[in-house]
Amino acid sequence: MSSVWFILLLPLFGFLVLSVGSPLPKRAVAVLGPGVVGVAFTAAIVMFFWDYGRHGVTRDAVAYTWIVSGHFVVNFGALIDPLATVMCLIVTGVGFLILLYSVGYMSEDVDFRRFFCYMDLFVFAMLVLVLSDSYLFLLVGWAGVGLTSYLLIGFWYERPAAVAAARQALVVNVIGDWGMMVALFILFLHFHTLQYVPIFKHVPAVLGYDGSTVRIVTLLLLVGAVAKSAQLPLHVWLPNAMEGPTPVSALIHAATMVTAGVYLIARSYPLFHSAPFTQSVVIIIGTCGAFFAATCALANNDIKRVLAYSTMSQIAYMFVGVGAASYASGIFHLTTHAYFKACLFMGAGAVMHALHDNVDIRRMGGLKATMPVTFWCFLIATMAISGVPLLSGFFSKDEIVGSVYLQAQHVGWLWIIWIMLALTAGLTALYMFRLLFMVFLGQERDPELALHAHDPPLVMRLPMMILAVLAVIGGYLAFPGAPNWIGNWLRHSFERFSPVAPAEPATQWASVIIVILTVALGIFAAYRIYYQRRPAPEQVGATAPAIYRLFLNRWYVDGLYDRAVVRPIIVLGLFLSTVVERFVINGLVEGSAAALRDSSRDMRRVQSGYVRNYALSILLGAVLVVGYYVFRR
Amino acid sequence: MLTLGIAPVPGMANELGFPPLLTILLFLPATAGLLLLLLPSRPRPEGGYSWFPVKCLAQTAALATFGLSVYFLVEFHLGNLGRSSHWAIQFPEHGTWLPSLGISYFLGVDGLNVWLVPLCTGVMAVAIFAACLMINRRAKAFLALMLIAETGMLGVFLSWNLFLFYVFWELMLVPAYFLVGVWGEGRRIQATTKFVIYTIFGSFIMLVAIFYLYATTPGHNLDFPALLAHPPSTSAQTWLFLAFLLALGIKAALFPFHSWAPDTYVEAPVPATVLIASVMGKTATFAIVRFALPLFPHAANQFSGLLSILAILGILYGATMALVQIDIKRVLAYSSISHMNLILLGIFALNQQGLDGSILQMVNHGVIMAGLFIMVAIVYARSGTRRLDEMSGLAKAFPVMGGFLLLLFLAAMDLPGLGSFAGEFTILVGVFLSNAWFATIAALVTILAAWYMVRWFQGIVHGPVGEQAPEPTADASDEAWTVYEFPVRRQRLTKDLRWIEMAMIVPLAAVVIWLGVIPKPFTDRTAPTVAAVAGVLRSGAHGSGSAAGTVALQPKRMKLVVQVDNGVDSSQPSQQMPCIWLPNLAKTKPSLPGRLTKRITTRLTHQMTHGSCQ
Amino acid sequence: MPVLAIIVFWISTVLAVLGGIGVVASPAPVYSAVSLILTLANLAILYLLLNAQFIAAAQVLIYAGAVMVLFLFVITLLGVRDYRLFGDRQPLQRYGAMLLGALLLAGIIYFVSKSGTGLTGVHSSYNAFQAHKGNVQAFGHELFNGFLLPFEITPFLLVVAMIGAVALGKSTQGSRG
Amino acid sequence: MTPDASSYLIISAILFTLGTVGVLVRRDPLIIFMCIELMLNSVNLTFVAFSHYLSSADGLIFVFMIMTVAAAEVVVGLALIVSIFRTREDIDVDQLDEMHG
Repeated sequence: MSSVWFILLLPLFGFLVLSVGSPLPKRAVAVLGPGVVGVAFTAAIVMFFWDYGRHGVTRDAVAYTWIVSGHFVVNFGALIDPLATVMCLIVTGVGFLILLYSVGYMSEDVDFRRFFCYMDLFVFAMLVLVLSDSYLFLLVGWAGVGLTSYLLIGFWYERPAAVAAARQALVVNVIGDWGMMVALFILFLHFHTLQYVPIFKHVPAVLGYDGSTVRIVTLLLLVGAVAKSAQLPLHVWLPNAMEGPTPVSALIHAATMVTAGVYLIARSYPLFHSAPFTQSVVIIIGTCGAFFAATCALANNDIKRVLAYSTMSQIAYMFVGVGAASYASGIFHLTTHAYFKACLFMGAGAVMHALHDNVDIRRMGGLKATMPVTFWCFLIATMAISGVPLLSGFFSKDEIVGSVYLQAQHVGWLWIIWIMLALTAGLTALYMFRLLFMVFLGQERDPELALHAHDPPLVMRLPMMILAVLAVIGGYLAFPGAPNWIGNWLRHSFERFSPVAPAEPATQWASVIIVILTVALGIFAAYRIYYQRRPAPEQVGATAPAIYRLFLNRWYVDGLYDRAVVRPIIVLGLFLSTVVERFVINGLVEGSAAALRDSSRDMRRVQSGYVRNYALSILLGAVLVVGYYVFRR
Repeated sequence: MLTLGIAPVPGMANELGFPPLLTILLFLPATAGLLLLLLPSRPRPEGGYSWFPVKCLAQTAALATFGLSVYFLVEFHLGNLGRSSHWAIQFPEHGTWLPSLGISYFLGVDGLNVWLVPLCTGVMAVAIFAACLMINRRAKAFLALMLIAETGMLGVFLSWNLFLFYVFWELMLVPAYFLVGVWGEGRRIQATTKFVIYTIFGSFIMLVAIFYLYATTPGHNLDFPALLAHPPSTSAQTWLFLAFLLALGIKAALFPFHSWAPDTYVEAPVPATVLIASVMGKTATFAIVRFALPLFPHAANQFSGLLSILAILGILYGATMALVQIDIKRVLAYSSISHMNLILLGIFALNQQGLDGSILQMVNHGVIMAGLFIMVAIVYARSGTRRLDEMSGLAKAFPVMGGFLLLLFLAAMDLPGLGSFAGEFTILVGVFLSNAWFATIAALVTILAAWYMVRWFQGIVHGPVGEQAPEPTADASDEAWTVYEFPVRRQRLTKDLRWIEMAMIVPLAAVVIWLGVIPKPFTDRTAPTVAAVAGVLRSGAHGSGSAAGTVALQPKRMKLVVQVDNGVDSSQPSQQMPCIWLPNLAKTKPSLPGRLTKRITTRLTHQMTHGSCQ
Repeated sequence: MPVLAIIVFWISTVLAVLGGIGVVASPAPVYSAVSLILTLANLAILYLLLNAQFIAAAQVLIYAGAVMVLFLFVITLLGVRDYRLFGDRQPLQRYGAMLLGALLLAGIIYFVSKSGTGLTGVHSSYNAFQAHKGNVQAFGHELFNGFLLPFEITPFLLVVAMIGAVALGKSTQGSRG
Repeated sequence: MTPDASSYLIISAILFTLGTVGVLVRRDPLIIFMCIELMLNSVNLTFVAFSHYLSSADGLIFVFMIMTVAAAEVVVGLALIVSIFRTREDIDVDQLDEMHG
């Protein structure tokens, strides 16, 4: 059991040492920063094998009581089950690789120590999130990762764009926190606790007397999940978050933090399972988000933003997976996505490194020659995310689409969902291969820029290669027909509280074949357009200007939010401070003060300054007092 | 055995005990303040004065007071004394003052003030440290006033007699007036006049209510237990409660009576801002819980909805205002108003969680606001401006300062894991249990809080490292101005956070983190008393208005126990509640571990041997 | 009550009231002072009738002796000036004062006469006068037992007054150069 | 006619009213001052009378204190009058109107 605390406290220890250790040499930072996460990963592996033998053991360890106020009692504890273990492995494992990569990537930065300090804090917060045994500490970790995300997006705080993006990310995430908080209040009101296990045990009881409660709770939890995972309609912060250093994008905004929403839904599956309405909402949000993000990625010219939109799109797939009650497949896709998306970001980071932090893909091209390792890793990851058969993304995405296909047999409107998902799979292939072709193939568009392009050093190359390998073999965790052991194992998590746990769907060959066809079509289109024709940047939009502009401007959502939400609040604040505070609030006070002043101006005449006049008035008072006693009876 | 409230109890008279530690605690700062005035101020040969001895004495007194207050925290008797509902007054010190007017000198510690007293002394120790660093003009008078104000505030926290409370309530106002009016900035006279007129207006109405209570209480006793035993009629409660709430709400910056607060906070010198915003505001919220709620439970239940709505408006209003301010100090002022209204909202929830959270949040807010306002002065010393649009990218040159700013900013936006979250969450849980919509809407403030605080934080330390702000035009002809004072300063500091500045911030930061990581020791101490208050309020809700609070006491220095039948503890027969006596163990026991074991045994034996008090 | 005492009472009363009228109505301060002495002396006699021997003695010593001498001293110091009987600037003040004074007096007299013995309760009887032959001892006992602290404070009051007087005299001289 | 408590009270009332009216109508501060003494003495008479008829020495104590205060008051008051006379050469109270609002 103690290994959990070991895993949890190591990154915290790293954070604390790094935060106060300003005299530490750079080499020590480079060892300590990734080192603690590496050790934590080792401990997580030990924990995993320890548990794996005993199928799906669930352990709840309480560290201490956090607060007691009447019957509001919250403990800080860890819940170890297959789901938590998988998340723990991803966070520490991928985290370790990305931190290793950062050692090379950030080596030139003056704030080297601060970077690892924040990264360790992030890993700690993420571990709190996934290991917590109660919703309250889930929220603590939830806000903690939001904070570190904010800090790391704004890591280069001299850049106004980074500062603005960080602020946006923080505020949007806090909107999600609000939803979570209210959900927690309702949970406490009905369950008198915030621990997972008692809540999940009593879901049927509460359902028995109030069906809408669970629906409202899940919808509010969904607000949090949507904000954190950058799904519609709270997605705007994720593309802007690419202002942060690339390892941050890889770890936080691709592999781990943004998938916390999926984790939340999977973790709360007894609640979501009891709220079919919410599940439908999750599916619809996921499908729309997947399609929306794919279209945005199609038109974007910023290498990192394309990847950001693709992240959003892939997480949307996971949402559909968990929304369709196929929790294991959602988590499976989460796992494979962590591999190939982190690898893609690392590749993008290597490209940026080589091209002096240039991110505009219209100025790239032909990097395959100078950066072969990066190209091959990128290619593998691109194929994986596109769903090219036999790579990891194919299996995980196929499971999700297949489960929707399966359920569509019973629920009519899911056909629309399934069609859109299949279409989006094709779009994914299109935009990813567009990226690949424009960046690595063809000829150099800006030779001067690419003059010194070269593969990154070993410390960056190695993690990239490891992840590329994982992107290939990760899918065989659930090879169709094979034992599908990740699904089997996770099922221990997803069968505990709900007798109606979904059966893992058998492979839907019809669905698989259609998806493969659309993917092939997407790749072929990308090949035709971006490899063979290689249009000038201006020509791209010319074929369908309206749609292109719509995609390029992200469907005008950002501008809409700015005009409809942000500015009105600012204007309200200005109105309050200039009009209400000055004239109404102060006006009431100063008005009464003025009234007093005016009346006192008249009263002042009474004050003649002659003492004898005053004495006379005293006498008048005395006479009145005597008069009162005389006439009282 | 007598029940307080029928008549002054003979056994209670003049039981100050020896040494009267609470009295020493209470008057130590004021005595030191008056002593300060006797110290000679030595002129320096190069002009100005050497305030070193004065500052040493003031700081020593402040630290000694803090140390003494921690003693009460350590010695405070934990747990619920074997009962679910009781209201034990520990370390009571009772002396007659004007017995014919029902006025006694009655001090004591319970769960409500056990944390607020160390908050007051601790924050004041920091504020006085800040004053030593930041104030050189007439420093002696400044420090003396700070110390006298500290006694006033401690008196409010410790008083168990309504009149004594009122005396200290007014006592703390006078130094505040001078602190703002003499050492303040720019529009200090307007600000301080507004502050004083507002406060006095409210106070007088409260005084009328106190007179009424004196006149109507049997035995004309203004001691709290006596008043609790004889609640006023429900119709009288209405206006009495409103009279109290007007006075206390003004001081606590309840919307819409808050408009003195931003001006005063901004114009006051930073140590005085800390005093007013961090501690003085808490006296009001504390007094609502101590006096206004339990004495008028029926009215409290009657008005809780209305007052909650006002508080919610204040929360959102303050947050929206903070969003558009340019002056970094004014942003904090409005954020403080927003948070104070949240504390009030928790109080008006009238249940255990709301009250527990409010008290926790009072301490949090005091600590965080103290840290933030001191940071404003520290930032100002380096930026030379307080305008957000004139400063940028200070983190580059002052990373350590940026780090502390970050921590306090996170605390102010209620980041989970830091102290204010524990308080805020508990408050909102309480509010949710009493009215779900109130909590849902009030929770929206977290979004606004994150927004304005991140704007504040980024405006100061982030952004391009641009040119520094223009030199202020006001000249620094007076040698006594320090770099921290607005708007005149001698030169800009170019070093990162100095050790002496860190000495102020680090303790505050440590408290913020501690209360976030493990707030249980906090609520352990408040919960029993809060349960008693909540019990009174619950019984007040059920029409009768009679809380049936009784007090039992022992002639010698014993713990005073107020028994409250909250009608909830069904396991206990509610009619005949045996009284619990506890001797003041602090007096008889030499060492802490020994005391601990003996405390338990004594408690048990006393429980067994003493019978019913009714 | 002996007849003689009644006669003394009435004579003293009339003289005291006449003296009071003299204080108010005399054109010059010196006449007022002499009239006041008359009143004070007669009040001392009334005190004796009320069995308050110590107070009577103190009245003569302090008032008729010390205080009035001081008054006369100041009058001679400032010289004799001529003022009109009543202030002429504020006629309203004059008539208002007399009207209100009359009302006050009427009110009090009505009130007192209506209350009768109720004012002084059960002890309001002639016997009380006879009961104590002299109360100086009782007075001293009371003063030095129950009111020792106030009594000890009175010297401070006098000292402060003295210092005040000295300071006032000094500052005036200082200001005049 | 045998004097009783109310006779003394009425004498006291008469003297008090005389003093009051004197304070209000006279302009010479010395005379005003003497009128104040008259008022104090009338109150003293009341105290002594009550003390007698209630058989309590408390009233006498009060009188004693009032006398002490009156003595102190006279000292300070006369000093004030003298000093005002010196600075203003004129002690008509109707010209002392610095407190005019």
